[in-house]
Amino acid sequence: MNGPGEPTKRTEDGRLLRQSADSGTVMIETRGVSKHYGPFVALADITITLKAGEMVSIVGPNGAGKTTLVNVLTGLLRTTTGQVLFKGHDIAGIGPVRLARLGMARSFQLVHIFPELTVEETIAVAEIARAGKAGRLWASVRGDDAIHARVREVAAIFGLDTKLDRPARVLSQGDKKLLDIASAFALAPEVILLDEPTSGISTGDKHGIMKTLVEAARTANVKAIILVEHDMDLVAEYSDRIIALQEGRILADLPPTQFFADPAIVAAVVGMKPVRHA
Amino acid sequence: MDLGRRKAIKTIGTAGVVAATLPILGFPAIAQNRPLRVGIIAPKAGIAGTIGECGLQGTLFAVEKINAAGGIAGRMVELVIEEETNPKDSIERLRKLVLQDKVDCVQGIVSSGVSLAMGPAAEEMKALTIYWDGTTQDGVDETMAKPRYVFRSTDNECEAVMASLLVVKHWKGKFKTIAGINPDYSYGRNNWAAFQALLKKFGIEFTVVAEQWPKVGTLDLTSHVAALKAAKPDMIFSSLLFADLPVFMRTAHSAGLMEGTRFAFPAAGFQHTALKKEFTPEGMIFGHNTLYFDHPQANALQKEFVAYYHNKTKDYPHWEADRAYFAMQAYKAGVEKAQKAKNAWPSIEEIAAAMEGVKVDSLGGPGRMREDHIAEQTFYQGITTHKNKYDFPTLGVVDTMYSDQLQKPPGANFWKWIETAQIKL
Amino acid sequence: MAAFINILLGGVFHAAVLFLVAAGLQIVFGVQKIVNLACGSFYALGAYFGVTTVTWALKAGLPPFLFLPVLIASGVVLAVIGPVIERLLRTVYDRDESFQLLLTFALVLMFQDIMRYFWGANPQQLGNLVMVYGKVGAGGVDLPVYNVLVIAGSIAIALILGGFLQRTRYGRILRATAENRAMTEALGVDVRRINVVVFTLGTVLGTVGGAFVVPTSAASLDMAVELVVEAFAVVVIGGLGSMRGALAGALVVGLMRAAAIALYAELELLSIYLVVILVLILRPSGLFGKPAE
Amino acid sequence: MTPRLTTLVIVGLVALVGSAPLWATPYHITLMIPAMAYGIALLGLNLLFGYAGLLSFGHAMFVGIGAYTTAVFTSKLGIRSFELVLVASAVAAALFAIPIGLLTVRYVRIFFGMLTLAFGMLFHSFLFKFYHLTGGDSGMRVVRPTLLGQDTQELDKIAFLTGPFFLYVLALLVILGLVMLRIVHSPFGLHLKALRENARKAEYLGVTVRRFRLAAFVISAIYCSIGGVILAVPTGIADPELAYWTHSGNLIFMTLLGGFTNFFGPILGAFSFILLQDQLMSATQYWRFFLGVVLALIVILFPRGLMGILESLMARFSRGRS
Repeated sequence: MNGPGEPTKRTEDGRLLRQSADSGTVMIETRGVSKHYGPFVALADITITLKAGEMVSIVGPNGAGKTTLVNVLTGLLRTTTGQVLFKGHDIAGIGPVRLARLGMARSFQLVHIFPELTVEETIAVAEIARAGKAGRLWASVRGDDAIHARVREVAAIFGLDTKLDRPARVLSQGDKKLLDIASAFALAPEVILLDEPTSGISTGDKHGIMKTLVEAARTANVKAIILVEHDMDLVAEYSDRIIALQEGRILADLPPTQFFADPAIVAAVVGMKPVRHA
Repeated sequence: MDLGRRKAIKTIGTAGVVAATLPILGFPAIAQNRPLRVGIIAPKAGIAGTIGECGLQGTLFAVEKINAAGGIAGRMVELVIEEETNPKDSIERLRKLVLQDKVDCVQGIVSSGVSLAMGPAAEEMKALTIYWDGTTQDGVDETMAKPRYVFRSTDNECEAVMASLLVVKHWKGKFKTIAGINPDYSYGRNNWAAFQALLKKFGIEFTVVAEQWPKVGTLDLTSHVAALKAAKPDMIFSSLLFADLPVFMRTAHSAGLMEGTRFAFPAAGFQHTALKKEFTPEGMIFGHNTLYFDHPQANALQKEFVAYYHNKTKDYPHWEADRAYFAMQAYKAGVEKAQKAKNAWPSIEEIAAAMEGVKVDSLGGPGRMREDHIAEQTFYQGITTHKNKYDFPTLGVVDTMYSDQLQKPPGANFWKWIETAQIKL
Repeated sequence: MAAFINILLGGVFHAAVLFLVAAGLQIVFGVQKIVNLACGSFYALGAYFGVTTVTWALKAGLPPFLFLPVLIASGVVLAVIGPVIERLLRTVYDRDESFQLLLTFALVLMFQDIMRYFWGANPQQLGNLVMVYGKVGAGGVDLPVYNVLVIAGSIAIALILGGFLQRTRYGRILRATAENRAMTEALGVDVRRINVVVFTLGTVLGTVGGAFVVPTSAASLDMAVELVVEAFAVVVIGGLGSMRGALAGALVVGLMRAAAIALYAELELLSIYLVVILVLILRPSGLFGKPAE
Repeated sequence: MTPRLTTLVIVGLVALVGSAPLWATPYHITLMIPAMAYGIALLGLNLLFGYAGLLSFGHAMFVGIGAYTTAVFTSKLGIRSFELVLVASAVAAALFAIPIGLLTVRYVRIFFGMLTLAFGMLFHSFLFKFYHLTGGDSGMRVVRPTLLGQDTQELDKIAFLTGPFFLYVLALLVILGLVMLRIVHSPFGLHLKALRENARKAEYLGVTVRRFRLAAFVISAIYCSIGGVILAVPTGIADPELAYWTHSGNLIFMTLLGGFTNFFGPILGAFSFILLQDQLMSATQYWRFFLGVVLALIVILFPRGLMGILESLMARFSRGRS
């Protein structure tokens, strides 16, 4: 793990994620997606792509449609029009479980943990699902060394390996957040969607968490990451591309340098909700 | 809750042992040195709680009289009282009485469901058990073929038979259409079926225009009454017997169901004091079963009991008290007969054998325990009148029948017996 | 025709009774999110206490036609148990709702014996007092005035409650609390007080309902456990927490039952549960409830 | 408590109960039969409540199914083999539980409770109404079964109950307890706990929430029906009261009394409840009131039940030592 404060080292080609043979192939694609709630248009004509090897941020003021987009991208919501494809499968409304099986995981803005489960058990839940062992009524979790090994491995990446037998509810806020994310990583997803992974975390720790995340993604061979974030510093630091939403439409879809070079866009995104700069 | 209340609950709670109160004098040499323990299982709560409480008064009266006269074959009687609830828990209480309290005899039981379950359990435990009530012919044949230890109350619904006979006797030719409103359980079903079978037997042409089956304890019968009224029956037969009976009667009265309709209510005696004159008509056939508290020719025993009961409860007793008294006296007669024959304290088997055929003068009149362990008792029904000193109707005409006219003989099938029996009206 | 109207009126009357049992359940669930299994016990308590009070008042010389106000007053007096029980429930507000449900189940057990302790096992009733107000009707339709009063009373209570919740400031606060407790608390509303008020209101609806209906019926020991199941059916059909739902649910159950009794009496009870299950499958939030989850 | 110590304590307790015929009165031995029957039923119920987080107010239905299956087999079909009855009741329970579960596990919390209550009451009214099929309120007779093919007619009922039947039921409790222990420690069991704690999160981690709730529902139904089979034998009858909603309430009461957060809590709860009810019924006619008081105290003061009290006592003890 890198120490807090220093930026994450990018790979030689300037990318955040490790590049592999299939880098550049399309992982997620939306085609003209819109979502209406009665007369209210939450999303209109969203067409975006996420390629392997990319880390893309979705930004926008509150009410811009970020949550709806996240729910569409994670297969929770059906679209009103348009398609959402993940690795070529239409995933609109398929639900979280099948999404996880297809290879996409997510973390949550508000910490989602299993309060009474230990760190070890929490990560094991994902590992069991990943390994397809969930239907085993007659096996023992405790006696399964493969599960243990994987759980320790994942926990170690997030620095949780010393807290394996602690119930999640007693963890610090930062550790809870990490556990939430760690369990998503334990699914060994190809794509992971991180919904404000640093919300509720003190500014000083935010970079630490992001670094851990990118590090973990590299270790776990995550092919692409979607980051939903408010903090523009983090967005600037941890994106290959930034997609800005405004009133349910795409305002911009640009690399960070170009994004921040356009004061109008920055004002539109930042101006509506002041962002604390570190 | 303050201490005073807690104490009150403890004293009022009749559970536990009601000890013999009288000084023990001149024990016969053969008496054992401990009192005779009689376990009582009777409902206290729920819909049948009121029935159990009345029965218990009959038992207490019997025990007070027995103990005052020196006990049963010289041994005082003490009671251990348990609550009858559902079949499972009631059988557990039976086991407790037999195995833990080591009672000499168990009496009680009101519900037919519990009685059916308890019969085999008591037989298998060799527990001398005398039912107050609660048996119907359903299932009796297979579960209790030849009981050795269990003694049952009258075994088919004698009151339904008697009410049907009275309907024939008093109203033959006066009705064509009939309707029934009976509680939705085996008792109600059997009553209604027996009534129709008897009408057929006596060649009465009738049409059933409505049948209602309210769940026991239904307290809003407006729709049922409306449906009955719509069917315009000449006569209504009903074996309602719990809190729903006064509710029915009041609703029927206010809906004008009574005008032009005759009522035959074989089991109304359970609620006799709750059926007020204002809404209970004269001229209905009303069953008091084995105890009619206001019988003009009542014996001294009944008069004494009615006074005893009224003094304790400010109410007038119904037949469950008689059943309970009968059970206790039948036991006493059996023990004393067996004891006399053996001239030593008899075994349970000897007592049970001795009880077969014993005759007992119960509160309501003479009774007998048949050889097949089924009681014979005297039944009272009649036609209601308002000419009395009470706020509820009593019987103007009292019909009295002994149960040999009303229940099937040993081993017979009830429905076959109805077809073939020589019944005098 | 007269027969049909009689049966219909029977159904409406039963609906009115059920609404009175269910109304308290609804308001408590609506605001406090507690399913009160003891609502039937409050109703039974109101019935018993009403019989005792009126009997005593009549003995003390009350003219019979004045019994109704005394009866209602006796139900209102029982409001005193509301805050006491609310105090008990307060201990589990922050727990899982199963605990709240179980605590009210404990109350059901206790109330059964409390009532038996005071009133014994004999059912209690008010003789024919119900007919003091006479009856109305023509052409074969007969209806005691008191039944009309019960139906009118239910409608009045529904309207007053509805008006109170919709039109008054306090009612709006209650609804706001139902929507978002934390938010109302943040706005400076004393939620503790609201809990006491709402639970007491729910209790009084039950006790007054029980007292109000008892002249047409009787108070008996098992009514509490029997009624709560019917009340459940009503609120599930109408939608948990909704007053309009309670009214609609009561009407559905009342009329269903009347129809079953008139057409095929064997289906009386079964039909109610079948409707409940049907509603839960097709429209799980009930006719007027908000969707759950 | 270390796992080894736990194992020792459990083995000790099983041996203690198993040797009851040597030291307990026949009455107390017969009391232990319903306690063990409820213990089995509650192990199942607690898989649903304690592990999957679903509070059912209708599981008395499955106890009823077990009892009625026993009645149908032993008295109507004349099949008295207890093992066959157990299998049949498990099958019957599953046949009922699958469609009911499919409909009910879509809901959680209070809605699940109400829906299961409605199904329970539907079943109760079916038992009550379909008089010709079920015997209505009188119920159906249960004839003494044969155990492992052995007919025990030469024993009287108490000897049968306190002898072979008692040991048989204890063995069943141990076996079904071990099976359940295995289940809760399986990957499946862990997923149940996860979906109880946070169903949304669990789904995103690939937990098939509804399917596993259904599985837990069916397993719990099977355990409850086996409990019902055992209850029916000493009673000698299957009656509709077994399926009434207050019986479901009692099942939850017992679970809570023992402590639903501990695997062994429900078994302790079943034994304590039976003992408590027996003592209260003997002591006062107002036993329902005091049962209510006990339940209220448990809910308010000791939500983790007797096991919770034991655990904190033990924690205090070991802290005191170290």
